[in-house]
Amino acid sequence: DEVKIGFITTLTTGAASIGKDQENAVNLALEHIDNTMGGKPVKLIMADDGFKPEVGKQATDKLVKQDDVDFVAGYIWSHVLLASRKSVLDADKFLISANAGPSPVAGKLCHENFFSTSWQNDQTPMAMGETLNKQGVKSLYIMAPNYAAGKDMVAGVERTFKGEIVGKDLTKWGKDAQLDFSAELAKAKASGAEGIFVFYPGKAAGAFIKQYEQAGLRDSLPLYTVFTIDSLSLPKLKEAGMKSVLGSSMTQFWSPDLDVPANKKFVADFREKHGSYPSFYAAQAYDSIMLIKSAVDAVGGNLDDMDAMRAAMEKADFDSVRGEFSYGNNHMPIQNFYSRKVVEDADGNWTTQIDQVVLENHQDVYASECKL
Amino acid sequence: MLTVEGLNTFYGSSQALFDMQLEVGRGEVVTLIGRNGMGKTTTIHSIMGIVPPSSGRITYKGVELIGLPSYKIARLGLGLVPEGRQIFPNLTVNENLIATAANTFSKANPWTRERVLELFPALAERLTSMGNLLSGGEQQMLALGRALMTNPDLLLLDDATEGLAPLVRKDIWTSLQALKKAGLSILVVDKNLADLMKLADRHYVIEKGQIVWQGSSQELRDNPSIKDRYLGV
Amino acid sequence: MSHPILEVQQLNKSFGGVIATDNVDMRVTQGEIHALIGPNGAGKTTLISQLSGLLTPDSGEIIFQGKTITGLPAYEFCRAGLARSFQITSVFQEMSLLDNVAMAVQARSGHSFKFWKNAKKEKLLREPALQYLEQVGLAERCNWLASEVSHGERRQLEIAMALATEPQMLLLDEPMAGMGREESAQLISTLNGLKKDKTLLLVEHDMDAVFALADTITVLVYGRVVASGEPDSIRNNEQVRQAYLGEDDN
Amino acid sequence: MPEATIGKQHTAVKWISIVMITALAVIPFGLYLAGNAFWLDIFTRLVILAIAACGLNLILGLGGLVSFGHAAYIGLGAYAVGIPVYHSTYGGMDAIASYNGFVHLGLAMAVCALFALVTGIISLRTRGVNFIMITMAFGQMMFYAIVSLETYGGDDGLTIDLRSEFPLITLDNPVTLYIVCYLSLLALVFLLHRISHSRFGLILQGAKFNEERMGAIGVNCYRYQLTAFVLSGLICGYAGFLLGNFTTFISPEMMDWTRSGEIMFMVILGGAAALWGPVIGAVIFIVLEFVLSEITIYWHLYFGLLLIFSVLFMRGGVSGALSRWFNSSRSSGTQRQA
Amino acid sequence: MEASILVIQLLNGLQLGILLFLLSAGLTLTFGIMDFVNLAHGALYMLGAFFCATLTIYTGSFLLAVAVAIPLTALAGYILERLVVQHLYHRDHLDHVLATFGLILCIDTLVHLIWGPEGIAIPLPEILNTQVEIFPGIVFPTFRLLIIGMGLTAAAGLYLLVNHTRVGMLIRAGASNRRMVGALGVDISTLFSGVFALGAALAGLAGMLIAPITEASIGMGSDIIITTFVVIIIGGIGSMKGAFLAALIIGLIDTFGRSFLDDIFKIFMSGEAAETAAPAVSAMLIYILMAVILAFRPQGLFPPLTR
Ligand SMILES: Nc1ncnc2c1ncn2[C@@H]1O[C@H](COP(=O)(O)OP(=O)(O)OP(=O)(O)O)[C@@H](O)[C@H]1O
Ligand SMILES: Nc1ncnc2c1ncn2[C@@H]1O[C@H](COP(=O)(O)OP(=O)(O)OP(=O)(O)O)[C@@H](O)[C@H]1O
Ligand SMILES: [Mg+2]
Ligand SMILES: [Mg+2]
Repeated sequence: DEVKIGFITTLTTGAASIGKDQENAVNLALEHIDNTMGGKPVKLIMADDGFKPEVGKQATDKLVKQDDVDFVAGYIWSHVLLASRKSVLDADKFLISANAGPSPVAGKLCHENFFSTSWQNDQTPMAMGETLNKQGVKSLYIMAPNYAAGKDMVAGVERTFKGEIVGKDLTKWGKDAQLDFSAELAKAKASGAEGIFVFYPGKAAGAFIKQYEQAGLRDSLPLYTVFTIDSLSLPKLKEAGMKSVLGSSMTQFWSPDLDVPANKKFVADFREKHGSYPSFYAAQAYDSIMLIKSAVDAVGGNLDDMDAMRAAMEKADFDSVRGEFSYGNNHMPIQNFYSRKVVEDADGNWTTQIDQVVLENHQDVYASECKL
Repeated sequence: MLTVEGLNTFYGSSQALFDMQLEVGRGEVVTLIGRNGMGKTTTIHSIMGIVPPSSGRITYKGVELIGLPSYKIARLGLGLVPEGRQIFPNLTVNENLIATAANTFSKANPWTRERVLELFPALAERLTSMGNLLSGGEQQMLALGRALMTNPDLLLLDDATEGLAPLVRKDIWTSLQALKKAGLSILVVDKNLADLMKLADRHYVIEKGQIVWQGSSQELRDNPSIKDRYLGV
Repeated sequence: MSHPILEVQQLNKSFGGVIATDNVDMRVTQGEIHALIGPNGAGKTTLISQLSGLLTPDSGEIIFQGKTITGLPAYEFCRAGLARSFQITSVFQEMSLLDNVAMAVQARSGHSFKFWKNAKKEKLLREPALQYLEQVGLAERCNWLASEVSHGERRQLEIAMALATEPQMLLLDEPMAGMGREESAQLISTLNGLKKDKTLLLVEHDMDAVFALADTITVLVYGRVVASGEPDSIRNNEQVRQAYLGEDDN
Repeated sequence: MPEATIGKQHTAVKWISIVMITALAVIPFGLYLAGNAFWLDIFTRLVILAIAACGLNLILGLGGLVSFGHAAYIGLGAYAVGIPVYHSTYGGMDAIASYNGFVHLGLAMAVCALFALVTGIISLRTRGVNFIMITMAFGQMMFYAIVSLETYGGDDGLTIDLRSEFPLITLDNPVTLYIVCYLSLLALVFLLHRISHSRFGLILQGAKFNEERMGAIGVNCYRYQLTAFVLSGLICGYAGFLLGNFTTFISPEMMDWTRSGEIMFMVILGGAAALWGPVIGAVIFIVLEFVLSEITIYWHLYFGLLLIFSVLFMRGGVSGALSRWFNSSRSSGTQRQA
Repeated sequence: MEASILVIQLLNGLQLGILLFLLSAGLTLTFGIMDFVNLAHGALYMLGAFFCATLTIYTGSFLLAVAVAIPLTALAGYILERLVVQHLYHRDHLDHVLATFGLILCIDTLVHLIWGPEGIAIPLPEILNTQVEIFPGIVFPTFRLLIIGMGLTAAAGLYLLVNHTRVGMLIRAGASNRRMVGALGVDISTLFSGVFALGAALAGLAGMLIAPITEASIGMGSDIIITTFVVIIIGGIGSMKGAFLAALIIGLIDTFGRSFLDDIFKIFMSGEAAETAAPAVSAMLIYILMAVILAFRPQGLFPPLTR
C-alpha cells in the first residue's frame, strides 16, 4: 500500500530542460521526506506531455485510469493543464499545478480538488508594472508572443503600469514561432521608450536577449522581463557572453536567495546535487510534493479521506520554499511578489537577487469569479 | 566486339528473353528485327545494364558486362539512342548535347556539337529551347546527336528513325553509312527493312524473345518466307 | 455529297519567337481521310493540339460541324466529337489495357457522378472496350498493365482509346510510329474500315501509309500550308518533294 | 498472369479486412473487460483517426491529391461541437447554442463542406507539391484564425463540458462511444470500397494517373476532384465531431500542420493503395506511439527508425507488403504448373 | 526618423530573406532539382548549428568553427544520402515524406541525447558583436551584414553552378531521367550523393549563421522547414532564381508586416481591433501570400521553363 503520485511535465522537445529541472526537484523533495508520506512509501510516476495538450491529456488519462494514482501534479503549460484537468477532477483525484496558472482555473473553472503551488498568470506581470512605477519608468515598449499566456502577461503589466505604452508587438508563436526580432527591436529603439518589457519563455528567451545585445540596446533601452530569464537560461547566457542581462529587472514570487530555512536547504542541496541553481519551476515542483505530504500526513495515510486532505491543503501548512503563504478561496496562493535583479554571485555564476517586495500577500483578480 | 550468349531476361516472373544470342563484329552493322513486343528493346536494355538479365553472358571487347552498372558499360564505348527518345525535358537542346558529352578514347576526329548541328541543321535553330518543347522529330534528332557526342565505338539504335520525316530519315541512313565507313559498329532496331538491307551486313530476326533466323542482307532478300512469317512484310 | 466537317480559318500560334502555326486555313470533308504531312517541327502536332483543345490558338477560328469551338477546354472538344491520339504515348500506365479503354468508353457515356455501382462489372463499359481492343489487335493482352506491354503495343492502345470515345472525327498523331510492319498494315486496314462513318485527320511520316490511305493531303512547312490536294498532285509537287519527300523515289 | 495478380490481391484484401474487423472489435473490449479501461480510450482515439485517415485517402489514394491540411477539418468538426456547447453553457450566440448532437453534426458538415469547397476551388488549380503546400497554407490560416478567437480560449483551447446529446444513445459511456466510432468506421470503409470501384472512383484514379489524357477523352476532371475533395473534408469533419466528443477538450493544436502530417503518415504507412491501408496505418501509428513511449522517453528514435525501415523495405506501406507476401506465397505454386 | 526606420527594416527584411535563401537553396538542389522531398533538410540545418556551437566553444573561435562545421555537415548529409535517401529517388514523393519524417525524429532525438535538451548559445567574437553605422543615423548589427554578404556570395555561386556548369546540367538531367543519364556514361549516384551533401552544407551554413542570433536548439529545423518550402514553392520549384527572389520577397513582406501592419490596420479599424488583428494576420501572412500566388500562378512565380 503506497501513496501514488503522477507528475506530468515535459521530458522531450526543446522544453525538456524545464521538465528535467522539475524532475530533479521532485526527486530531491522525495529524498528530503525519505520517500514517505503519512507513514506510507511514495510511488512517483513521471509522465511526458511532449509539449502538446493531446499528449498531456492522454498521459493524464493513463495515470488516472491505468495507474490509479492519488494525486496528479505538474503541468508546465496552460493548454496542457486545461486539456487534462477534466480527466483528473472527474475521476475524483487531486490536481496540483506546479506551474500553469491560466485565468479560467482561478476563476470560473475553479474546483475544490484543484490546488496550485505557483501563481495565476497575471500576478507576476502586475508586480512588474508596480516595479516599473517604483523605478520611475514613464514610457514602455512591450513585446510578447501572440498566444494566451503572452496576452495575459501583457494585460497584467497594463493593469498596474501607470506610464505610457508607446509600442507593443505580439509576435508569432507556435510551431513556426518567430525567433528573429530584428524588426521589432528596430521599432522599439525608434519609439524612444524608457524601457522595454518582454515575456519570452523557453528558447525564445535566449534568442531575444542575444539580439537585444547585438542591437546595442543595453544602455538606451533597459530590460524588464517576466518568465524570460531564469536559472535555466542564465548559465547559457553567461556562456554566450550576453552581459547585457546583468542588472536587468524581473519579478517573481520566489528567488534562490530568499531567506527562508526551507529554501536555503532546497537551494543548497539542489546545487550540490546538480551543480546549478534551481529554477522557479523546480521550486514550485518541490513545493507541490511538500503540499501533498502535508495532506497525506494530516490523514495519517488514509487516502480515502478526501475531505480531510483537502482541508489540510487549504491551510497551506508546510514549509514552503517561498516562506509563509495562504490559499485563497480558489486554491491559488496568496503570496508576496519580489522584484529581482540579475547579478553575478561570489563564484562567478549568474543568478538573481531580491531587490524588494513589490506586491505583498497578493491575491489574483479572478478569485472573485470562483464560486467556492 | 560484342557477344551475347544464352541470355535470359525476366520482368518480374514473366520471361522476355529466352536464350538470346547475337554478335556484332568490329565495324559491322547488325540489325535486330521483329514485330512489336518480341524483345528487341529488352535485348538492348539487357546489354546496357538497364534491365538486369538473370543468366547468360554479354562480353564487349572481352569485358563481361553483366553486373556492371550502366554508366560503366556506357564508358566502355557503347552509345544508346533509346526507344521513345527520352531526351532530358528540363535541359535546353544545347545542354542536352553537352551534358553527357565525352571522348573517353580520345578519338582523333571526335563528334562535337558543331558536327552534330551540321548533321541536323534543324537543331541549330532550337539550341536554347527546352528539350520537351521540341517536336517529336526534333527530339529524335537530339537523341541521336546526344549519343554521338559520347563518341561511342558501338552505337545501339532502338527505333531511332521513328517519327522522322522521310528526308531526314534518308540523311540519317547516309550518315550511318559514313559512320560505318569510319569504323563504328552499329546494332540497329528499325522497321524500315529496305533501308536496313542497304546498310546492314547481317540481320537477326527475333520472335518471342528468341532469335529465329540470322543471315546476310542477301539471304534475307532471298528468303521471302522469313519476311512473311516473322516480319509481316 | 461533301461538306466540311472541320474548318480551320486563319489559325495562328507562336511560342516566343517560334511561329508554329502560321495563318493556317484548312477544310476537312466529312468522311474523308485527310493526311497532314510536313518536315519535323513544321507544326503538325501543334495544330492537332489546337484542334483537340490542348492548346489555345493565338488567333483564328476552329469550326467543327458548323459550331465555333475555339477556346473551349479540351474535354469539350472531345464531347463535341473530336478525339485525338498522342504522338508521344499518353495512356494510363498503371491500369490494364481493358481498363484504359473502358475509361474512354465511360467518358463517352456521359457524366460519372455514380458512386455506388461497380463499374468494373458493367457490361456496358467492358464489352465495347474489348471490341476496340480487338479492332487494334490487343484483345489477347487485355488484362496486362499498360506499363508492361511493349512500346508498339502501347501505340496500338493509344488508337483504341481514341476510337472508344466514338468521335465523329479522329485526330491521329503519327499512329504508325513505333509500330512494326505487320501492325502498321493492320492499322491501315482498320483505318480504312473506319472510313465509312468517321472522318480522319492523320499526321504521319510513313509515306506508304499516307499514300495508301489519304484522300486529301495537306503539307505544312514552317507552320504554313504550302500545298493541299489529291495524293497524286502532292507526290508530284516539286516544292513538297524538296522540302519533305526527298528527291528520288516516294 | 497479371489477371491472376488481381484475383490474388482480392484474397489478400479479404483477409486483411476480416482481421481488421475482428481485431478492432475484440481487442479493446477484451482489454476493457479485463479491467484495462485505458486501452478502450486508445482504441477510440485510434478508430477516430482511422476515420480521418480514410477520409484523406479518398483523395490521396484514389485521386493522387495529397492534402496537407486535413487536420483543419478535424478541428472544425470538433469546434462545431465545442462552440455550441460553450454558448449553451455560458450564453450568447443563441442561433447555434445547443447541446443537441444533430445541431453539432449539421454544423460540422456545413462548415467543413463550405471550407472544402472554397479552398478546393482554389487549391485544385495546382498539382503535386504545390497542392500539398496550398492545402497546408489554408489549414494554417484556419489554425491561426482559431488561435485568435479569444472567446474560445485561443491557443489554450476549449473544454467541452457536455457531450453531444442524441436520443436513445449517450456518448458519455465510453463503450457506447466506441461502438459508434467503430460502426462509423465500418460503414465508411464499405462506402469507400463502393466508391473506389464506381465510375466516380475510376475517374478519380484516371485523373491521378494521367490528367491530360482524361481531358483528351472528354472528362472534366476538376468537377470530380472537387467533389471528392469536399467529400473527404466532410469525412474528416465527422472524425472531428467524434474526436471532440471523445476528448472533451479541443484546441487549435489539433489543426496544426503536424497533425495533418500525422494523418498523412498513417495513410502512407498503411498503404494508400488499399482500402484498409489507412486503418492499418492508424493502428500501427497509435499503438506503436503508445507502446514505445511507455518504454522510453527517447521513443522518437525508435519510431523514426521504424518509419524509415518501413519505407525502405515495405513499398506501398504495410498493406502493400502484405499483399505482395500473399501473392508470392501463392504464385510460387502456380508458377511451376505454367 | 520615419525614413531611417524604413531603411533599417529594409535591411532587416533583406537579411531575413537572405537567410531564408540559404536554407531554400539547399532545398532547391535536393527537392527542386533532384526531386527528392527532404523534410529532414531542417534537421541538417539544426546539425550545422550544433556542430558549430560545440566547435565554437571548443576552439574559442566562431569563424574557425564554421570552417570545420561546414564539411562536417556535408559529411552528415553524405552519410544520410548513402544510408537512406539514395534508395528512395525512384519512389514517389509520399515515401520521401515518410522516410525523411522518420529521419527528423531520429536526428532530433540523437541531438537530444548528445547535446541535452536545452540548446546551446554561440558567443560571437567581439568584432562581430558590434554595430556599424552604414549611413548617418542608420546603425545595423555587424553580424547581420555578414549574413547578407555570405548569402549573396552563395547565391551567385549556386546560380553559376546550376545553370552554367555541366554538373548543374547533369543534376537536372538526372532528376528527370536517371536511367538515361546512366546509360550515357555518367555515374549519377555519386553525383547525387555529392549534390545532397552540398545541399546539406548549405542548410548547415544557414544554421551556423542563425545560431548566434537565436541559438542552436532541438526542433529549430522543423520550425523553419515549412517556411523554407513556402519559399521555393512561391519561387517556382526547381528555380534557383525563383528561390532567391521569393526568399527576399518573403523576408521583406514578413518584416514589413511585423513592423507596420498594426499602423496600417489602425487607419481603418479601432486601435483595439487592430491590435488583435495585426498579429494574427502577420502570422498568416506568408500562407496568405502563398495561397494568393498559387491561385493566380499555380506553378509559382518563376517556374523553370518546363514543369
Ligand atoms: N516493364 C515491363 N514489365 C513487364 N513486361 C514487360 C516490360 N517491358 C516489356 N515487357 C514485355 O516484354 C516483351 C518484350 O518487350 P520489348 O519492349 O523488348 O519489345 P520490342 O521488341 O522492343 O517491341 P516494340 O517493337 O513494340 O518496341 C513484351 O511482351 C512486353 O510485354
Ligand atoms: N510549347 C512550346 N514552346 C516552344 N516551342 C514549341 C512548343 N511546342 C512546339 N514548339 C516548337 O514548335 C515547332 C512545331 O512543333 P510541332 O511539335 O508542332 O512539330 P511537328 O510538325 O509535329 O513535328 P514532328 O513531325 O517532328 O513531330 C517546333 O519547332 C517546336 O520546337
Ligand atoms: Mg521496343
Ligand atoms: Mg509532331
